[in-house]
Amino acid sequence: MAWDSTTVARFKKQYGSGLRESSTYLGQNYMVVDSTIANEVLQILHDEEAFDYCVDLTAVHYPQREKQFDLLWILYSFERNERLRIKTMIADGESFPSSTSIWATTDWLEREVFDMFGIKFDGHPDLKRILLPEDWQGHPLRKDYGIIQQDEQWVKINLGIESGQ
Amino acid sequence: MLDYITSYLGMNTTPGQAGNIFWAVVYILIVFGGVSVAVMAMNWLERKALAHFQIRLGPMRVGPHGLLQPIADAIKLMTKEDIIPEQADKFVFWIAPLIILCASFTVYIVIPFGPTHAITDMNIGILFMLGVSSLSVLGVVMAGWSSNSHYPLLGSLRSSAQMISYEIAMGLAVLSAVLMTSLNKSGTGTLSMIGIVEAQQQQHIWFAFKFFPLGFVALVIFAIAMVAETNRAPFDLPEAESELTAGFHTEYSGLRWSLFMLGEYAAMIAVSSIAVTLWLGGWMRPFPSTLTGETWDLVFSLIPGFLFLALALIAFIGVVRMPKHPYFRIQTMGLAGFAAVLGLIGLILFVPPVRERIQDIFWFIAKVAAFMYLYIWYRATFPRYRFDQLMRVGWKVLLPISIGVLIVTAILGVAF
Amino acid sequence: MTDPKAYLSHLELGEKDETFLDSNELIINMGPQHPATHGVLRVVLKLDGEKVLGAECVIGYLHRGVEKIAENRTYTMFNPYVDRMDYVAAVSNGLGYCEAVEKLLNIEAPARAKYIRVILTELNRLTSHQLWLGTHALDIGAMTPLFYTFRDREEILKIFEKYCGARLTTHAFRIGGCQYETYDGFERDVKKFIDEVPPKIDEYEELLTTNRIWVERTQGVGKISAADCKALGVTGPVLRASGVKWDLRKAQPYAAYSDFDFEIPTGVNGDTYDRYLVRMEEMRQSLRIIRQAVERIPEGPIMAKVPKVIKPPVGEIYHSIEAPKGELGYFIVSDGSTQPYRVRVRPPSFVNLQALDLMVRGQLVADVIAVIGTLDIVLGEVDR
Amino acid sequence: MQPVATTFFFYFLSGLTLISAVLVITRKNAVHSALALILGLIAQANLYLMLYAPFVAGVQIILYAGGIMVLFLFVIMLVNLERTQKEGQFNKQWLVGFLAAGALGVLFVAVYLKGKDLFPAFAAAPVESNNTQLVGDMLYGQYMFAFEIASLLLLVAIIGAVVMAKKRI
Repeated sequence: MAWDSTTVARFKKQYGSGLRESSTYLGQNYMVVDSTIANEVLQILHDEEAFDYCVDLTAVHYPQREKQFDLLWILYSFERNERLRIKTMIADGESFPSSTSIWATTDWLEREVFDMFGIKFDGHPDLKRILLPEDWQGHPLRKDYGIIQQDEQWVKINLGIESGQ
Repeated sequence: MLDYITSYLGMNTTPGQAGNIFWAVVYILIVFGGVSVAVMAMNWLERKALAHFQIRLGPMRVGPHGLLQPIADAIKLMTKEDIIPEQADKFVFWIAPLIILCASFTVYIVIPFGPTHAITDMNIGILFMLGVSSLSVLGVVMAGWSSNSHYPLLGSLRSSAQMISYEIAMGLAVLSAVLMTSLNKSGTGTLSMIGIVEAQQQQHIWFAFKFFPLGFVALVIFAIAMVAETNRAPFDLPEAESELTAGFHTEYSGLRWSLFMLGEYAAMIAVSSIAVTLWLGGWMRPFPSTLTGETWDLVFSLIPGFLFLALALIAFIGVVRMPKHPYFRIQTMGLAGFAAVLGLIGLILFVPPVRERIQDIFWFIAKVAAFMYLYIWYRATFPRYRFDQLMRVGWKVLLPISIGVLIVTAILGVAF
Repeated sequence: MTDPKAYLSHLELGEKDETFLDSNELIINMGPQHPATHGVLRVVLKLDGEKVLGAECVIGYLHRGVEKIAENRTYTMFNPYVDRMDYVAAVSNGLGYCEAVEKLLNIEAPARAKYIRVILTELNRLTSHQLWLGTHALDIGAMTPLFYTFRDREEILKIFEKYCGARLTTHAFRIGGCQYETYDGFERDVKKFIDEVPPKIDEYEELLTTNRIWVERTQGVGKISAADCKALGVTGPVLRASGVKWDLRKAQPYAAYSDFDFEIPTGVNGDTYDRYLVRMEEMRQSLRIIRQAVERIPEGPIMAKVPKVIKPPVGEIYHSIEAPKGELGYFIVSDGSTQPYRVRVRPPSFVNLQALDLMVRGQLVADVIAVIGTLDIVLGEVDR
Repeated sequence: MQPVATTFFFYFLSGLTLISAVLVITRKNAVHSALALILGLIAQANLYLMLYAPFVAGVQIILYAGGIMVLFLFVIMLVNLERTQKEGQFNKQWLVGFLAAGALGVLFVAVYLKGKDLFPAFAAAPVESNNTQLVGDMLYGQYMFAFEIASLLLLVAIIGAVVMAKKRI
């Protein structure tokens, strides 16, 4: 279902086709924007549209697509009591400008996305793995990473066992 | 030889002053053994009382109501592996608990349990006590440093700063009590522990109530400082469990660790004894000057016996209420035996010669026990101070007040 | 608002250990085995004496790959897994997940099920806060409240056990409603509990609220402003203690919360003491909600019509609830199959923990303990 | 108090003092040196006790062993010990030191020989029980001025230390 509001109109005017889609699904609004302008959109949403709370940042992996990753920001505005999802698509190996300077909370969230999907964020102050050990191989939430797959070598060296399974 | 052994008995002084080595050794053994037993009892009592504060039962398994728990703990600790960290300074690591133990036990040499019930009476008694107990800081510092680990080091830094700071307020509070001794018109003041109690006897007042509220304020300052001195809650920062795991004794285990505990509890009893001696009339019974006369003397001298009989009664009620199951037979018998022993002690305490000799010791111990109960009570009630707050209380609150108390006491002493 | 960059600390962990005695700065490793880190949290502290220059959390010791597991289980099979995240508030986790899937399926649980959910979730909020209070007080050195809170928490766990057979990881709700009807005497038990517990909460407060040491240890410690909270995404009681009157139960009501009358307690200073007061008041408000819910619980079915095989249409959903620790969100992507394509959990503890560094800067080591306690983190949820 | 085995204790304590004094300068580990110094100080305190000066003994223990040495240890613990362990223990001026020590020794012997008559062969032991009172009387009577000057000096030292330690007052 298409979604229209002053916010959407504003972006449409500013970026034209850069704003790919703006819809409502099950009562939740989201916008799909081009990866080139996504960071600017986020900045404007924070500075001018009062989306002062970044609830979550995450990614979804679609291995069949050319641009494999959906990057998603879930935003909330205390003032307007409104939620908004911003979605952008990036290809494997492509990096994305970090939004830590917009919402400090994305520091760890970006680290987690990097940890789980291997998406790099430019300008992140300290991009390293957060949940997995630092020298772990592979990014587990990618679809090509099997559920019982693990970094055999790491397990052998650090845990002294043949396999963690 | 026999003459030498018995020569002390007729004397009206302590074995140390009489120069009678035999009786001095006997007294030392009695006192040190007694303190060790008291530490074990305190251990049990603390766990039990704390448990009841916290709606738990506490130790219940080893012996009736966990009475044998301290013994089981002691055996466990003695048979445990004694670990010395590889990177530790072995010699210092080894000697640190001994220093703490020695410091806290040596203090007992001058504690007067009664007019003649002390190992010796020193002219500088109170000075000696403060001096020797201040040596235990060394043990703490050495333990923390020699462990070669971060948490113990931080713990020992904290505790040395803390103990030195509170020693000052403590010393000033003690001084004000010492000043009070010299205010009797009859003579000069004294530092001797027995002399201090005797001064209270002569002046017919416990120093806690002298120049009210001056003496009481000094007692409160001392009571706060002594908790800090012995590293107990709410001043237990050096061994703050949630911050420094166990502070300066983190790396210790087994027997060595138990020596720390022994030293700590012995020091608690020692400082409580100082407080009792200085402010609460030492071995004197309550109301020695208002409730006078032979009847009252008799009444108060019978209290120890009745107390033990009451304890025996409580233990006996416990026996009756024990579950009637074969599994509990040994426990029931043990508790009954305990009740019988308590009752027997109570009966012995009624015998006039024993009664006369023992009641000083009884009153002294009863007062010390009140302080020990306070220790447990604090631990159940208070959160822990933060280090800067602790220092602030020590330097900015206790120290000025104690200086003020000292000065006012001196002025009043000259005026009256 | 200050520059968000200022929050980001990155200590150089590679510094040589042998130099620490020489310099004033010393790096200390708190955890992962430490009595006050509430699990396996490792905090690397940079200290100047006892003053904290910075803190960095090293997490992941409890990482179990919950999100990966979700992609390989059906919607129903994944339901019990969420209980294992925030294991002290398992019911809330289950509520969030079930509601998210229901939303994705575009169905709604029946009214009675919603009321049961509210009662159990609020009881769960009480257990979570009680556990928090006990351990927090223990960290600060007060032993006794722990036992008092555990005594009363036990009563709630008994209700849980009677209701669904489990005490901690309850798996109380199913997609579409509840599996079990309330047991006989459920309402009586709950009523008895809510009648008995207010004096006990007073008892906790008696031990702490006016205790001078407690006040000194908590007032002005771990201060965080409302602006910083928003920038760092901190939610829950921590946000409310900073003066933001925001609670998802009011802001975007879910389950049956719009039916009940309750207040959102807020603090003023955003320090540890205010967070303590806010949580204490929240306990009372929870009791208020439970009382209303028990009195007004409607009759009727407890399960909506849910297909045997749950196959939500293609789409995405984000649903969040006010868990005891803050906003707990589930982002679920469905590809139309029986298994979710992606489940993302937005854990409140994880995001709140990020504020630790800001909150402990310039404070003392002892305050780090207090702040970790006041953030009320559960490592199972941080690491997932 | 009757003295017991006085001679034995005198030699024992003197020996202990000397040995610990030697240990203080020969130990490479500064903490061990400090501990040896504490031992020496305690032995000295006991020597004071044997001289019927219990007050001085008590003050020696409280101030030196319990107070000052703890602060010493405090500081030593915070410095890097590993470096000092690698450094040479004695510097090259041992000849000068030896000469100075010899000269001092000669001076002592000379004083002992020359001034033997100045000291009474046997001093009447002061009454032990009021030793402390006598010290107090003397400090606040005869030596009042010196005593107050000393305390003033210490006050100056404290203020100096505060000024030096605190960058901003």
